[in-house]
Amino acid sequence: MRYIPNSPEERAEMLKTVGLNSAEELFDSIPIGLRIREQLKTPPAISEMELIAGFEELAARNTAAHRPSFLGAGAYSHYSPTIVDHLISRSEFFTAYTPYQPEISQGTLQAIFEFQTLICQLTGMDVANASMYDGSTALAEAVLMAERVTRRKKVITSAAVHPEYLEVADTYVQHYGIELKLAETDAQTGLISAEGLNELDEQTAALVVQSPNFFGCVEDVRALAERAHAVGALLIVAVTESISFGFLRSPGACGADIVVAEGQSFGVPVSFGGPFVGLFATRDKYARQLPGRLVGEAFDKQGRRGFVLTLATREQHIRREKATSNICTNEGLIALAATIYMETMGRCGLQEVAEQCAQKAAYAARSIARLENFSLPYSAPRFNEFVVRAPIEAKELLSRLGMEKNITGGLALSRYYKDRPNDFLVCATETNSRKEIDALVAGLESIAS
Amino acid sequence: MRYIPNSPEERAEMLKTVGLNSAEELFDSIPIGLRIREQLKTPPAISEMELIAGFEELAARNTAAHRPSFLGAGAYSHYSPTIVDHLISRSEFFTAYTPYQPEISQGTLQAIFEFQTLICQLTGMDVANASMYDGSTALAEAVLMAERVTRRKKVITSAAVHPEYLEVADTYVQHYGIELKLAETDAQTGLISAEGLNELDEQTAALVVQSPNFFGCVEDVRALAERAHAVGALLIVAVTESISFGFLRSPGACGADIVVAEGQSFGVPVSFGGPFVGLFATRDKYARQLPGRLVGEAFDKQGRRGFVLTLATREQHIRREKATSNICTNEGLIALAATIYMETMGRCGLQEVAEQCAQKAAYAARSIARLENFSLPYSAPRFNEFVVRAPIEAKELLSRLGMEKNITGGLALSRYYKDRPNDFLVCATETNSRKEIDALVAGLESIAS
Amino acid sequence: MNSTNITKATSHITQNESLIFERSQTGRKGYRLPPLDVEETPLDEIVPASLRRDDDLEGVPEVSEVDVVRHFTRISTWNYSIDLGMYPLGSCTMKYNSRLNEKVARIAGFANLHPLTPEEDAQGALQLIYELQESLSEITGLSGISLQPAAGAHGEMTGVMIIRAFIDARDGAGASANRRTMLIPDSAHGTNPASANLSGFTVKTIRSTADGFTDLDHLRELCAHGDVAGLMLTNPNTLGLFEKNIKEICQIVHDAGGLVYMDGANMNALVGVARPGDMGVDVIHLNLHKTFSTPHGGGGPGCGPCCCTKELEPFLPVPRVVKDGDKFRLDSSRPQSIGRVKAFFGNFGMMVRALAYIQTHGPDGLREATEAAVLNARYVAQGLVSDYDKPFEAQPMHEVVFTDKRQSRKGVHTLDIAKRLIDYGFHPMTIYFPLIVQGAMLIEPTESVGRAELDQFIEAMRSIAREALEDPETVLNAPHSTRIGRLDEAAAARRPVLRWKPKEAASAA
Amino acid sequence: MNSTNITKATSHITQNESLIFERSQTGRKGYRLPPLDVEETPLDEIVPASLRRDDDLEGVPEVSEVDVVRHFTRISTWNYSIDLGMYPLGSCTMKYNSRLNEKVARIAGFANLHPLTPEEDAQGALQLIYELQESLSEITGLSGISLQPAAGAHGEMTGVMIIRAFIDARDGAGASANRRTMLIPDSAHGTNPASANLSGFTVKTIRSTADGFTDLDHLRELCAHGDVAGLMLTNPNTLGLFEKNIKEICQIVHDAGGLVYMDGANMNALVGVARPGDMGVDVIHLNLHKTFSTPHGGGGPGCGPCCCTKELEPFLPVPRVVKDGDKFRLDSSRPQSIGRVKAFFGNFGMMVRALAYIQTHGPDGLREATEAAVLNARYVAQGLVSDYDKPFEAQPMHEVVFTDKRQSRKGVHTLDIAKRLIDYGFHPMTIYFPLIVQGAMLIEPTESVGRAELDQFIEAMRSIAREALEDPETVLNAPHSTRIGRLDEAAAARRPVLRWKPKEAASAA
Ligand SMILES: Cc1ncc(COP(=O)(O)O)c(C=O)c1O
Ligand SMILES: Cc1ncc(COP(=O)(O)O)c(C=O)c1O
Repeated sequence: MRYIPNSPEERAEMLKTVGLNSAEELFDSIPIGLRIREQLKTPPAISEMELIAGFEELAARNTAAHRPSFLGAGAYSHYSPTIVDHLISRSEFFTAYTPYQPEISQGTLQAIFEFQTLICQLTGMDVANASMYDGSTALAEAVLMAERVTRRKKVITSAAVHPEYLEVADTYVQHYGIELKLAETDAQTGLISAEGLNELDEQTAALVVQSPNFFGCVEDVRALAERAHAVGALLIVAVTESISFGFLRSPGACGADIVVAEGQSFGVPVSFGGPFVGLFATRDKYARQLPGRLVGEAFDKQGRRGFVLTLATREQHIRREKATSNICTNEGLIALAATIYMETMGRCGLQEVAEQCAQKAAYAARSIARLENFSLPYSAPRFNEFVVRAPIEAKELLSRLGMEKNITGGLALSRYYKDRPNDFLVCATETNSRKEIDALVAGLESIAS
Repeated sequence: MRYIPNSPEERAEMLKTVGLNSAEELFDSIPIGLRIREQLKTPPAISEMELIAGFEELAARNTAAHRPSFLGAGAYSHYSPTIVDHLISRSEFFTAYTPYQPEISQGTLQAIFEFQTLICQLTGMDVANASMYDGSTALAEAVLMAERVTRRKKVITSAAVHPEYLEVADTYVQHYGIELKLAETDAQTGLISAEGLNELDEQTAALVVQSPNFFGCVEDVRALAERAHAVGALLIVAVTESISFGFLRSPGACGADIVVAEGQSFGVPVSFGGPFVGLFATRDKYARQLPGRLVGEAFDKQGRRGFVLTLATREQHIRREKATSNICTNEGLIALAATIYMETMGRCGLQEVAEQCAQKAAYAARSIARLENFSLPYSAPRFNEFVVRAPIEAKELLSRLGMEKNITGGLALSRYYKDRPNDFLVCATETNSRKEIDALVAGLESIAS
Repeated sequence: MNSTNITKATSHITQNESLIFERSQTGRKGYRLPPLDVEETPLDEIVPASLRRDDDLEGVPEVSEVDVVRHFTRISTWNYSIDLGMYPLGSCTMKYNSRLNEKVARIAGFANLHPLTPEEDAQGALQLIYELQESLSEITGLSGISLQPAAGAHGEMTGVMIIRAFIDARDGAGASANRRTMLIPDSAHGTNPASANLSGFTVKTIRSTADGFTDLDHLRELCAHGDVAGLMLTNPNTLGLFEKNIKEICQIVHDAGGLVYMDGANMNALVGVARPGDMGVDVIHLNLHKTFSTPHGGGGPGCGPCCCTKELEPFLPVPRVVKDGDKFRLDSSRPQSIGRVKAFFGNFGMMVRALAYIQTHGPDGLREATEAAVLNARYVAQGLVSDYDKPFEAQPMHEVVFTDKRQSRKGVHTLDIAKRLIDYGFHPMTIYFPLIVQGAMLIEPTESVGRAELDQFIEAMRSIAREALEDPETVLNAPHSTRIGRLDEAAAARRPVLRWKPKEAASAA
Repeated sequence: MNSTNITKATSHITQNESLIFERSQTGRKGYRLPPLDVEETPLDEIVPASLRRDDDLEGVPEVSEVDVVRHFTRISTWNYSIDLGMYPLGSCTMKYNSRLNEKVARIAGFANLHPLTPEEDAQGALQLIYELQESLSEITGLSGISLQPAAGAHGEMTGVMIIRAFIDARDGAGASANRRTMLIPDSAHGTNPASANLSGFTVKTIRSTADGFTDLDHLRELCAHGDVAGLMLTNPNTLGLFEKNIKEICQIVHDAGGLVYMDGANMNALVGVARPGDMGVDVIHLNLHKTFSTPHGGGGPGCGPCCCTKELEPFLPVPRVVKDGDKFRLDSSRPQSIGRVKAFFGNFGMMVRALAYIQTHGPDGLREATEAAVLNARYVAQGLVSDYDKPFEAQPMHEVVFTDKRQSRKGVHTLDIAKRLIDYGFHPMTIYFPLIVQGAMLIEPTESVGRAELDQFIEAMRSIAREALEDPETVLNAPHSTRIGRLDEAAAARRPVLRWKPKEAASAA
């Protein structure tokens, strides 16, 4: 096996050195009865050439991967500068472990420190951790953290949070006696409804909203923060499209207590849903309640600056069952990719790309709204996603759009909401050319008529 | 411009620092009349996204790049392990200059030393240089070197040397009063003809042969060496398919005095003809007549081993017009790729891949020979290329094969030999599956009948 | 410090580099976007100013592409990595990460595939997931596989929740309410109790015996109260020892009405040799980022598949990838499922790599890797036993634990030995884990190290042992060869500085 | 040596690594091929044993893939590189090499395209070559372009041969035989005379004036004999000065019946600002691996396009890439051509990168780069003039030359200053070139360096100047921070060891 340095000859000699006659004897401590006799029935060994051919073939069967696409809903197609993938592929980053030995891990540690800083700057918060698995688990952990901070058990979550995020939160909190109450979405605005907010009371640990929400509508976060704080609840803001940070008022500036987000938009491929990177930020006063890893500044005897993993007493390897979370391995390399993306785009680029997304979506929305029998049900301001109401079943419409026009037109909301057969969610980014958008509009028109 | 660190603001400040008011003043030493007034008419600046799209489009118009191919004739499609491209892409190799400062260039220097060693091992020679531009220029330089060594002006070259190599040699030697005499190819064997060899005499500086020759035939190098040495001439052996070193007796073992080769087969893409890498090896006694760079072992005051560029007194930067060659920049990174390839394949792999090429070609030759009205004109043993004589014009036959069967079937010899309309050269490597070969054979049959 | 015994490393010049924020210069740009090709809409019509960002991203760096490339290239050189040499972190299985796997994971048909693509347009990805499930099922001997968990701890949480759901279903809400105890050995990794807690279990700790195994008597005793939902066991355990009584252990737990969860982080000792499913284990997680070589990336991403018995399958997270004839689809209608543990389908990119690993090795190669990994650990164990205290008699599997007992007499402790190892050119082993071994040094060479380097490692450790006797100061002040020395972690935790701030702001704070 | 002035670099641990041959172990394998899928032919039937290899590749290494990856990753860390920082090698234009260019050069449609593909199936590649020719023609102001030469020296040879062919055609064999003199300034790069010699010319050297320009009187004198075929001039010259009399120089040579060849290695000072074609130059070569940022790769590959006037076009190498309507084809039927200088079409992969560079910059960006490059050189010139001898008054263009005159009084020479610069974290400048300047230090920062690093460089040089006075020993023994010290190059040349040999063989030899 070409990945194993020691040749069979060398291994035979080493066996002798350790006093064994055969490789089988290495496993003497495993009861004979538990050792498998015959070979595993996994696929036979193949060469690089064959393997690449096989995977290319599989990939070719993902017919959607090569079409213009308007799918968003939690995973966004943005352009990633070439240097991002190049730099994360440096062996020194990519084949290193979690930086347990700071003297030979400063590269990773400094990068995480920069990541934490950038996330604070974008979210407008005081402190951010080294990453969570993704946005959905970050949200679930935020709810658990709110319970730790407030010692309250009731959590109001907007129904316009990504449905899969809600499912994950349900799974995480089910054994904590936390009840998640849904606040309905206003059918006219597409924002969290007034009735929903009336659920807020002195037992409420947190109000959870997503903005831009799942339907692409931008919530008035400041107003929501006031409502939550009025009853002593925390405001948790979830963001699935992190590019929006370059355009919308930061949750921190609006009074959010915890901000969680999906960082995939920062130069990470959609890659069928993962690996992504969860962003988690909060206020200084809650720093010691944070889940996950934190990197901090430190100095050596000669006063040289370096960085270390810190506040580890929150973590499982020390606190065990009393830890703030069970997370250990997180999404280091993806956080690094996001860091490189953010720094490459920089202060101007992060704003320009966000504005382009908003402009493309505005253009697309305007064009689709003009189509006969198509409408945009929601009135709230939007960033780069919006719901379209079609004259026919959206699932059918979109699959024909794919087959006949080779365009992935968006997400049929019936995937999550059985009662919304004709609605679909359209997302536009800087990667969607005007030509693509016009083709989408023409396609919708021709198929629906 | 994103590749220029200093912002316009910073550059304005720096201009002040150096006492200038405008960038234009930087060019005051250029007479006004010589400065261009208007902008260059080169293409407008575009973004990464646009650039990649544009190049993908161009590449797509190279329709042949994605077909099964049996083209060889000086450029060969072999499988290159993934690590080759990964390792040469390490910034430390790929953005370094020629190793003029050994203390901070040992990576490059050690790699070249290993390259020189491997080339010696494969060619069976004593000493090899750090690379030439390619096989063709290496051959030309070999002829010039033979003249330096022997002080004779007449050179006999086999007519079965790659035609483009012969053209390049012509260009290089034309002003040296060296006459290149062609030794005809035996129409029956495909090897250099007896008559041709009779040209050898006491005025002959060198006999130049290629083996396997342009027609794929393996010359009896030992016998040729004896003939050349008998008249005090050098034997120069050129090799276009370096994979053959893993299978055929090394030129060194056969008595060659200079071996030149094209190293592209060692893990380097065919890339429309370049960059490739020229290999150049000779006997110890001629070391100081070598063109190009040489790396040698050296030690520092504490006796630590390192490597340096050595025997520089042969080179242009010291010897100027008396140098053994004008070469300066060579093919460092490609030589590195070849080194990584040779070391990854190693002792067994270099032999196995060579044998597979020979086996595939033997199978293809056998199958084509069976076809009605097709024949193989040459009787000599072959490695992985052979000439086929078709019943119809080869150019026509091959272009139909391409269009109708999507196979590039080989090289119509009429490209170089107007008098051989029906002959074409077929090459098989380890990358040609049996399926491809069978499709080629079937295609030839159906089109020719 | 220049010990003549240091054969693996030498100091050399490396570049300094400040924080990117300190490099930033107004007006620098590292990007270029295509010009906007649609009519502009006035921003106020898109989103009112009151909801728009108004800080112009104050503080976010402004740098050129060249700045970014040099910044990260430079700081990268401050890291140790697998590609630079042996990385013997016990329990972490730092094996070779093939570049081939990286290449296939980047094939556009995978990288550009959106997770919400309709099934019929994503058949290749679904098939890949399905094939990986099949291989992992064969390797573990467990039929139910979910690739959704993003890491080991996530897989633990999933597995433990499955146990809970199963018991609830089996015993009914009422009865099951009294089964909320999860037994965990004192040697277990911290994620185990944390995951159990996350699933609402009370953790009870099982003692290990003096010779490093689960204490069966204590287990029986704890199982006697009828409140045991399950046991979380690592096998081989975190001491590198195979729990030879595993079958009996499972029996005891099963008899007590509990289920057995196996932490599969140490599967690198078992692949192709023995299967948890055959041992009586009910549910297990794997770390594809350990055993199956997906790169650890300085802290993830990972992938922690949860594998369980047929009996537990109904409780696996949704959606599941299933095969209908020759089509693949997502199955979400599984009423007993514990629910979703992550958006979409898990870390797909890691699955691509893991399948490439399995196909590259083949059955023989998988077993060969296991043999080589165990052999390397044995070789190291034998090489060090003369100089270091080996607290357990039993022969180790893929990793071996030593202690600083002998060296500490001279005041040299595990931390010092680890730091000194850096000067010898090695990444230190895992230290102070497992917690039950005082001054533990857990060494896992993996199969990816050749004999010559193992010998260098053994020689380095022996040399350090000599230094501990003859020249303890050198060891206590190590490392001596690095850009920075030991950092004051206590101070860092006392006044944590967790982000960069502009000078003024910083001093203001 | 730890000078507090060293702000850019610090020593850190790096891995040692032996020669791969010393790592080799019998039986190790780093590859796997698909099984042979055709019936085997007995080897003797393919090639008789007498012609087959019989040494089993004795001595070729046997290593695993992991060995190879660690081997090259480790030794790579011993190199300095552009991505690590400023690389001010005068005359070499070590600018940023964009990864974007690497990506497009690797597109399968380019990388897998065979050079002997029929024209109709390679239209994309031919178009790319054509478009690059057009851009280079616009940039140089010369209409005839051949991309065939593989490097600068190769382009020189091509250009000089074109001059010779032109003169032969113009004057006829007889007369032209008396025009075999090529004039070359004493400041020229060594490749110039070497290339002239390769084309059968006798080289006569032109003096430079005290202020660093071509000596017009000497030029006139040399032109008086009627034997001058041409002049090879570098502009800006190798002292970094623009030959302000270029038009007059060309006039003198033309009047004498000669042609003017310009070495374009220094085009980074002119792109977008001035064009050789407008100066009266007849033929020039470019270094795409300098001015157009194709990576130097530790010694190539390069690409040295030859650009000439309309008049000289007929003599360019064959084949040429031409456009017929909207099709592109190869034109080989050019009777006056000097012939072919390389197999196939030159280093195509470098052409892809260069065109990407041109399209990424656009006209403005190309000029901006030139301005930034010249400004950086000026900035350094100004920063160092107080501490180092600047032999020429004139303002430098993209590079500036200093000497060790002041330092040498203390016995500190250019080589020592260069070596000491390594300790400060910089790659040294070009030293002892041009030859006419005693103790020359030729500094070319390029546009790819930011002000902060330029300031560090200036500070480092000044600090070294101070050390030369106060502590010359430190400078004379530099570098102090590297894995190895200065190597004994004289000894290496005396008894050259140019390849590894197995121990026995080695000692035997
Ligand atoms: C024994 C053991 N269990 C569980 C884990 C947790 O796995 P992960 O870090 O992927 O969450 C680890 C990894 O550190 C481990 O070593
Ligand atoms: C002024 C000058 N001319 C010619 C050359 C030769 O170019 P190349 O090394 O590409 O052959 C160089 C490069 O070193 C140079 O600096």
